[in-house]
Amino acid sequence: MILSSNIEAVLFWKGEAVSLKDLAHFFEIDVAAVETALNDLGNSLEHRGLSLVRNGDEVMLYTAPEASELIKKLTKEELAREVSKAGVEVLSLIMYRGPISKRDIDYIRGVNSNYIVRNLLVRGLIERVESRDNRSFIYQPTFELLAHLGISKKEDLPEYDIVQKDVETFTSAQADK
Amino acid sequence: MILSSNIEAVLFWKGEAVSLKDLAHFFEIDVAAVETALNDLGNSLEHRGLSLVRNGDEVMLYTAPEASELIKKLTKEELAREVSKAGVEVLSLIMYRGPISKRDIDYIRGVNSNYIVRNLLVRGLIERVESRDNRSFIYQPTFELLAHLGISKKEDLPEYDIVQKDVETFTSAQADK
Amino acid sequence: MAFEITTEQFQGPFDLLLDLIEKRKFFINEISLAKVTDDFISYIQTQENFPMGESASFILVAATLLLIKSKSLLPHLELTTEEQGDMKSLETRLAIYQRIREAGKVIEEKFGKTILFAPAERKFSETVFSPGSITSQHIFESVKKIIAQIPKVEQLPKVVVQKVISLEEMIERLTIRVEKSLKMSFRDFAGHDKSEKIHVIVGFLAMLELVKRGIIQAEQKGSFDEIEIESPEIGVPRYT
Repeated sequence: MILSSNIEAVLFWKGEAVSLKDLAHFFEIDVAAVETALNDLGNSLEHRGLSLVRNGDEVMLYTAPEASELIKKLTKEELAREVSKAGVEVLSLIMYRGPISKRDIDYIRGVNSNYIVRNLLVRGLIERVESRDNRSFIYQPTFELLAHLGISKKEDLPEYDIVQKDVETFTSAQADK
Repeated sequence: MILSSNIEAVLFWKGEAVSLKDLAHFFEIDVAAVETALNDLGNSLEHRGLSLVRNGDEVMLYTAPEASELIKKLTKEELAREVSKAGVEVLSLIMYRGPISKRDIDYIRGVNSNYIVRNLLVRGLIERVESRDNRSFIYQPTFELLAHLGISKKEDLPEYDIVQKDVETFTSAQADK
Repeated sequence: MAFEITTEQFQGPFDLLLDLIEKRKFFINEISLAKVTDDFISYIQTQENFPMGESASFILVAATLLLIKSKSLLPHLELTTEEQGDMKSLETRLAIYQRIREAGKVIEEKFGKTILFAPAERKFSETVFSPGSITSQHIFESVKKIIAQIPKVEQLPKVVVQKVISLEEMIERLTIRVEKSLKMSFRDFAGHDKSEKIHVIVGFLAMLELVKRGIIQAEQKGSFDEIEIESPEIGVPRYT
């Protein structure tokens, strides 16, 4: 069986997010080879009932967006359909600027975001991880958030690159002054 | 999306055997049409990491037979792994506060615990029971876990009463707000 | 379990400020910020029941807006490096905020419409009891840690409190500086059509005073110096 199918089996069995590093380790190959195989898998899932969602360095299998309405009808669980206006602001910041510290979230919003951040954490829409220097926490989108937006990676948001670039421009313009 | 893909999504999402009759009912078609779609699905899964397992009048999605060695290895690695820090956290809440709902676990931890709870279930450390009102699931430690820890009931845990009081103080303080 | 605090319909000072700017179809720059300063402050004054944390952030922004407005009326007004930094960064933050808020519309629109579903709890995986090396002690230490991390009833961050307190001083200092600058300006404007400009400045000082009173009434209730400036003949903004 080819690598992409083997990876599919592993992801299916795990039923949760798996890091590319762990996949590379498990199959005793390098991360670049995993990337290629994941690309193949993504392609082979087109028009199928499943989709491959990528969040940072992790991947996970989900149902395809086309099956959304169907499963919404079947599920008995209460689905989270709405986020408050402030929640949307914080989600948007984390999607486009994440990973981002709470300090920076507050700075851009001009107001303390403790309650909202905690609420989004509890709902599983964002997660807190240690920053690379291990000295502070940063926030990033979760698989759950991507899944609720029906996208398989954050770059699938409309105008993702443009928004990124715009914000960069503002930030560097400030630094120049 | 074509019927076979929709069925794939439903089977993936359910993660258990589903009867052809139920599928026919979901999709509002007759069983013969389900049979045809399942045939299509079986064909499209060839060379992929998943396969359709048929047992009498039920079908389920499972890893492909070719991946069985792989899955054995994966299972072994998984079980040999230590419970993660987050896993111990959730476990400790379930031990001291169980039976407890996932919602309450998330709320006290300030973070979503979906995948951790699932992992603890797979490892047989906790079990899921229906809450009294039958409307949600609650979690409690398994007998095996208590035996492993050398205690006969959860009240034997260190400082059981004090911890109860501490958590309750928090919960009521939050409720006051 | 409700965590959201809302201040009328505004999610924070930038949300309000941006609405004021966009309503007038302005771009974000010092000129437009100076123009919406009065509206911004009068909004704060109509809000009586601000939660403490929220009002602090609104007042902080008001302080920077006042600096921007002072500077636009009195180019001679000397500003510290920090103040200049605050003024510049307000523009930048607002620009980023505007873009992010705009981008958020897509998120709001998409959220919950099309949902990708994760697999339900697997019933096919056989449970094999595998506790690793967990002991009661681990469990106990872990639960203690959780209890220690439970957020206590939210306290207003100390930094913000300090800044709010210094806002009162800030307005006093600003008033003194404006007066000083005004004396200088008398010389500068000699021979020019000074009456008009002076009226603007006097009006502005009166506005500062009103602002100060308003903020103190709303938040501080402390003592404040009386600076009696009256300028009935020009359009002093009224906040009461």
